[in-house]
Amino acid sequence: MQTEAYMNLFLGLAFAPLLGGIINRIKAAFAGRTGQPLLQQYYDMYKNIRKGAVYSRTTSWLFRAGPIVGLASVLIALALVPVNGSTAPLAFTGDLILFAYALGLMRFFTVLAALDTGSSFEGMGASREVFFSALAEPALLLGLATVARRAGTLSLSELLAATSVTSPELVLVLAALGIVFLCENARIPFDDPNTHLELTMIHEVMVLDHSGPDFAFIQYGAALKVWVLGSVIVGLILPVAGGKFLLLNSAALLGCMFMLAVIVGIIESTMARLRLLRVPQLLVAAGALSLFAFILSMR
Amino acid sequence: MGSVLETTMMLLILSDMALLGLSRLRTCIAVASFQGMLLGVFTLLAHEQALTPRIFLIAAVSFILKGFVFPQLLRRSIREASAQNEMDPYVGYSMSVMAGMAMFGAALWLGEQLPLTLAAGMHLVIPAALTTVLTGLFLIIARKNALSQCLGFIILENGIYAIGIVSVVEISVLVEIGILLDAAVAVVVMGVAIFHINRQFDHLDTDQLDSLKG
Amino acid sequence: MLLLLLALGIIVISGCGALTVCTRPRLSSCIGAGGTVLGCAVGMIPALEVLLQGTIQSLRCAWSMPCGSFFIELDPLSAFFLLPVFLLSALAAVYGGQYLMKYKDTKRLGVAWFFYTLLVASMAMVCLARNAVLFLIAWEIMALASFFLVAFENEKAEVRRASWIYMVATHLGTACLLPMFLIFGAHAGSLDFDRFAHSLPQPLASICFILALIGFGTKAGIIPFHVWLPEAHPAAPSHVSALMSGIMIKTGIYGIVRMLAFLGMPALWWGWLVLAIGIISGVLGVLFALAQHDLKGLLAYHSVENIGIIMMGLGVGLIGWSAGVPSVAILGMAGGLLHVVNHAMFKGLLFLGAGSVFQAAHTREIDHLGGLIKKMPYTGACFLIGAVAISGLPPLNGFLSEFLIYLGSLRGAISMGADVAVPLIGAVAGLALIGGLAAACFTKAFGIVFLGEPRSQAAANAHESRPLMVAPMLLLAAGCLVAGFLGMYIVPAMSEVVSGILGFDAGHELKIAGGYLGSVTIASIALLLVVACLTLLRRFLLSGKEVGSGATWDCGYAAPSSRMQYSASSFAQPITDLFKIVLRTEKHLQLSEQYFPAAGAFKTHTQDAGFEKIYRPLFEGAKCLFARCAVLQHGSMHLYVLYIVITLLGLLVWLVR
Amino acid sequence: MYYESALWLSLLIPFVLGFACNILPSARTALGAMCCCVFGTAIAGCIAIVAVFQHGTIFIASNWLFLDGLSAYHYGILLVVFCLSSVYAWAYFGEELRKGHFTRKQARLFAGLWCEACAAMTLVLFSNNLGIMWVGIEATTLITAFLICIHVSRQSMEAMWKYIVICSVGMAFAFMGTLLIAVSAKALELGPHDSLLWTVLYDNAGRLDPKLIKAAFIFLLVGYGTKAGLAPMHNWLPDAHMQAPSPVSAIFSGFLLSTAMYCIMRYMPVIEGATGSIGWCQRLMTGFGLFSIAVAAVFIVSQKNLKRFLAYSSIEHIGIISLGLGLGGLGVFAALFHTLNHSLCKTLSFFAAGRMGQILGTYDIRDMKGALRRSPVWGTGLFLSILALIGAAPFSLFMSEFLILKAAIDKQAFVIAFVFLLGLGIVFICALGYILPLSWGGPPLKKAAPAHLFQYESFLVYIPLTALLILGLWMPAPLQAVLQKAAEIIGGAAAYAPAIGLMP
Repeated sequence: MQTEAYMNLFLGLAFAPLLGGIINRIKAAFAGRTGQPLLQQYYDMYKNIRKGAVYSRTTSWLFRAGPIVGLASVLIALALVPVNGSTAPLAFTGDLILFAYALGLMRFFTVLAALDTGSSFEGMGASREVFFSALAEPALLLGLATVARRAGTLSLSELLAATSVTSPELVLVLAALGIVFLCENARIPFDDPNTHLELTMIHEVMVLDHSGPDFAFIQYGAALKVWVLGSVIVGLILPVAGGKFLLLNSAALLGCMFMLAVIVGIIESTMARLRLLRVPQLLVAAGALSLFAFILSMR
Repeated sequence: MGSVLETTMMLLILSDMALLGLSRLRTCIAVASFQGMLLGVFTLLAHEQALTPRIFLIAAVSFILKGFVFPQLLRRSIREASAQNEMDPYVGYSMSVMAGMAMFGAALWLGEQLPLTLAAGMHLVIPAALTTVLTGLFLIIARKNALSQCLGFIILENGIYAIGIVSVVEISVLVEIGILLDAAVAVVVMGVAIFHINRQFDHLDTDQLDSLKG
Repeated sequence: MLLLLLALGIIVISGCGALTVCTRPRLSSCIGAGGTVLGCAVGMIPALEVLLQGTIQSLRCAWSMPCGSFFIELDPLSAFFLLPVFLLSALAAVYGGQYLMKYKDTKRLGVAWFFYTLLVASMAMVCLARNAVLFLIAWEIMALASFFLVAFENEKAEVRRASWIYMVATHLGTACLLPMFLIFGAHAGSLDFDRFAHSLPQPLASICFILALIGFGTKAGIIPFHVWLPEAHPAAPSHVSALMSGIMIKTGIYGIVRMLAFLGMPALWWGWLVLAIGIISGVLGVLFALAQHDLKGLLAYHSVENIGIIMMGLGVGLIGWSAGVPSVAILGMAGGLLHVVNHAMFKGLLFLGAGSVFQAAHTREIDHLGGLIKKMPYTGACFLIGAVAISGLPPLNGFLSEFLIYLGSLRGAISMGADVAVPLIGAVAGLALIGGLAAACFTKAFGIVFLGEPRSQAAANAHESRPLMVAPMLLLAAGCLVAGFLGMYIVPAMSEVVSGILGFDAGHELKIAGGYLGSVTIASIALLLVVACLTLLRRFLLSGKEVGSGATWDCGYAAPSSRMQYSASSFAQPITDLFKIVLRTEKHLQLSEQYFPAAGAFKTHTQDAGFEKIYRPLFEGAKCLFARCAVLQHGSMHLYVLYIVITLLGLLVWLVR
Repeated sequence: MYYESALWLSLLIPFVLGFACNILPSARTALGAMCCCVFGTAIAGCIAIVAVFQHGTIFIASNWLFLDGLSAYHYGILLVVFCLSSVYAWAYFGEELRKGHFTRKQARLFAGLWCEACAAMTLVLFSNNLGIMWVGIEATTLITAFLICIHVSRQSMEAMWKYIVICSVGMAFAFMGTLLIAVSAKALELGPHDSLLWTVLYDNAGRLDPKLIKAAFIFLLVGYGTKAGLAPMHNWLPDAHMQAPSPVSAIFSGFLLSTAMYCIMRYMPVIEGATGSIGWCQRLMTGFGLFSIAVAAVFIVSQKNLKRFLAYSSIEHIGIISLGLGLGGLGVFAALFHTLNHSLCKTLSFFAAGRMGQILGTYDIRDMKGALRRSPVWGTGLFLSILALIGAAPFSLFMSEFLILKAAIDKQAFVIAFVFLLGLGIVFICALGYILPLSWGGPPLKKAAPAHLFQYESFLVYIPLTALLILGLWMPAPLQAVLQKAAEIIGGAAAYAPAIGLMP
């Protein structure tokens, strides 16, 4: 039972950085390049861990606290999401609220750490980050609520176990959550992770001044965030194979996560980054989608 | 006997019309004093069946006050103020007489409405008295000269007095005298006020007394 | 009960004492603050006792006043509101004792303390009174005392304006309460509350509900009756703003809840209405807060937002109640009420922090501050805790109440029919939006004020405030932190309170909710553990490596200056632009016309839409209209006499017609 | 009996000493004599009042004069107002004497008229004979007319002229009404002596001719209403209050208006009795009350002169009293209570307004700034008294207005309650807008010489304030009994039976 509960935790901790590698490979393939090795993110983090750190004279202890709190809260969020069909270690009724707010805590401290540097670029990034996430949050919660209405439960674990793609509103919810997923993880079309113009970046620009282990934590946290939100979406799609086929479920989850990464990669390589003015519209649209889904679910 | 009363009432109404129609203050005052004397006589006529010393007293007092004292006071004020004529009133003199007619009609109607039980032959009294009341009010409202307003007040008192005389017998003499004296004092006070106003403003045009507003 | 009266006595007497020695600032401060603290400590005892045991103490004695009787009662609901009253009053008094010292040469502090104690006592009395006359008198004294406190710096024109707006608003609110109580009284046959319960037939009940909503809502600061908050809170001394925003506006919530208990079974549309008001107040409140440049103004608008959240809780509760879903009703009510206490704690904390900042840097302009956390570390840390708490983030207490409201509305939303589920899902969406925006607003407030580089000389010369001002903040911060971990004990303890309102037992439901909060606590503890581990890990990783320090990465720009930092207004600009339809922010841009760049200026300014769009036109219009009527009294005496005659004749005609 | 002589004394002392004041050598002595006279009257009066509430109604002058619960209550208010105002007049004119704005002649005139006014109002309160009552009111008009223009100026003359003419017209109507009452009393076959005795009419109200009595009441209401300042007959009031010296304005608002209201109160039970108590005249009173409140609210918005503003507030409060009388039952009780509160409070506000005017050298609200700084004592008085006037708890006006509202709500008269609250709200908003800068505002524009305050002046401020505060928080049982008694005379024994008193 224990292993089952902690399975997703293990998978996430182990494979989260891999997703980034996969995405980059896909993009490279589309661009006709070889691309960086799949394990590139692991290498980067390892390198950063071994390095020392440089802190700006402007910063205070919050700058140091930012990455740690961020990583910790995304871990908590991860501990709320089970492998499909099992129960997460911290699962309880209403944990989807905690799930959303744990991500909120992560954001809060990342933003504060960015503001702590006093750099106008990082302030800009922080401003956009809070703006977009404020719009993304209702979409996320409404979507989860819709699913919850289908499943008749408020616990993520039971909720993921109970659902699979069976009804149109669930498709709408998936679309909405997909948008939220891209936005929260600062992917195209919301943000271009490997642009090199500070003015246009959102997430990357907030962490410009972090270095060494702090930066490693941030990278790891970002990768885990992808995994967490991803595994929720995947959990909604995946049919349940009952508690005892744990390995099967896990394998399925893993596979789907990789598929998700591939899809993200395809999106990133085929779409352009949206103008900042357009972003709110897309997010509001996501919210509208999930609200529509909820109304459908009241039939 | 009723015919005599009728004539007095006629005279009363006519004097009202005169007050409305005339422009020279002295003439108006003369008319007012005539009206006062008329009321004095009327007091006796109204109670000719039961002439008590009380009636005589009241009649005498009103005769003297209304007939001589008030007019005299007004004349003095005129002398001090050297204000002979009413300056152009809000309502022209001919129009005023028309209004007087209208007021008489209203008085007739109102007299019908008020259930005042009167002796025979007095049915004209109440309308006449009410006409006088309304005339007084009209003078106060429509004339600009402070003196004519004072005059209006006297006429008003006259009218009410007439009503009182015919309708109420049972008021004790003290009260009546007190009331008459009060009226007298009122006129005196107005006279003094007029004197002061004249000294302050060098005119008696109450139309220009409008600095206090809002 | 006698203990409670003793406490009030101590408080008031100390106030009078402070008044008598008002020529000696230090002494009067000591008397006033000391007396308040002592009285609050004494008063805390019976309140806790009642809250824990669920008993009801009441006292009814003769009071020679028409329709009045001195009837006070301490039931769990009252105790639940008394607790924060005494707690925050005491702490704010300690803080104020130090804070007011700045004015000791210019002001009569004794007077301020007199009104302060009066305010505290009257707030307690409002929670205790069980007779309409007593309640109203206490209510009015509360308004008057707070009015004088708001007008503390009355030589400033804007302060006078603020106090005027405040007094007018609260008085008009009272004007709605009078008929409400009297309608109750007319039907109950007495103005004692114990006769009120369920005494009204339906149409009247709805009328009374609306009247109560307006009357108490004005004090609570729900939109559109909120206009006085953003004026009064910045004007008042900080400890007073803390008290007013933390507790006094909650007396409005208390009134509404009390009336709901009397009105009994609500109609469904009541819940819709309250919920709608809550959502609107919450969203608009936080939006206007985002647009503020004045730190205390920002906090004031956040009071509107939090009142909105509380109202949402009550609305969810009402909907559940009228729809016959006990769990929703209980969770909603409990969440709303719990948020009352939580808000009292972190909003008090934040206002005290703002006060310290103001005294340290002599400005409340957010854009002139910065980098204060290095100058005033304790204040900064406390403010941060307050900021996290007010954003409703775990593991602090703000999350508990929002969690309950979420849980209640989700419960209803996933199980009930459309007429119930639609408003509830609206509540979920609203809470989510509010949460995100609040986080944005407080990252702005804290980040710009305390982080980065000082943006002005005053901010650069700031220094940590005196211990007596820091200590209350530390206590409140600790309170926010600890309460966040004790959800599973706090929530079940509220069962008596909630049952008292709803009339059916809430203990079981709340125990279950407490269980959920228990797992939240576990998660929070886990979070802290992980944080600790990671900190240790980083220390281990960094050990033996060189840890350098340099300038912030500025993209190679040669001469960075602190003025180049992102400012509060620029931080909030994307959001304020998105919602400009409601905010109507005015922008003033001055650019030099020459070819070569010269000094330019850009200013943004956000008026309160409610005030500008509703009340100002209303008042101006009435003024013009009435001014026209002055023509009726134009000084011409003839006209006046004419009026009299017309009146007379008119009446006569009316008589004989 | 000793208290009959007390009654005579309290009537004769001011009457006689009034003339005496005119022959005194100096201004100070005249004012001093005036004060002594008033206080002497007060002593005699208090004896009489106490006697009334111990032994019941007192009759003198073969029943033409009497003192019952209602008149005793009003007489008590009159004494309070006059005592306070006399002391204040001493201070006020003392200041003017110092500045040399006040001659001996004026002082004599003032003192004399002051005492006579007191005597006249006393006569009104004492008179059982309605004719005498009318005479008394007319006398007050004529006497106070000259008090308005103690300082002769164009404005004061104008105000006085308007006052005389308008009030005289009103009085004429009142006289007409009295006559009609007498006419309708014919049915009782009374002798000349007691034809107009209130007690007689009160006892035989049922046998009076209803139609006639209605007409009579209309005349009386318009007539005495003119004197009381009920809209739309109020127009003389702002001018007179604005131009009169503050002590005079104080007694005008403090009691003259209430005297006229008292006369109307006297007539109400008779009318009700004659018309079969269908609340006919109560409807009239309600209408006039509401209209007065509305008019006051409308005009108060655009006031520039402090005393004028106070005058309009007087109109408003007279309207409130009339409204209370119109509502009947509890309303009558509340109206009587409100009479006391208003007299105390308005007297104080006029005191403070006058002294602040002397100190700041202007009555223009826009120029009066920083009252609290220029004179803490009077500033406090002005600020708090106006707060009380506009109905801020815990002052007693809040309580009486609350009771009137209760009377309205208990009668299901929601519209009336709404208009009432609306008017009060408007007045509150404007008044608060006026007094905040007035009390706290910046440095005054016109520098007036700092007035030297006498020690006792602070008592003039704090005694009424304390009284208002105490009455707002606690109504002594004796006062309650007195009010009850007086209310029963007006509203019949049914006055406010329920819901009042110590404890159920």
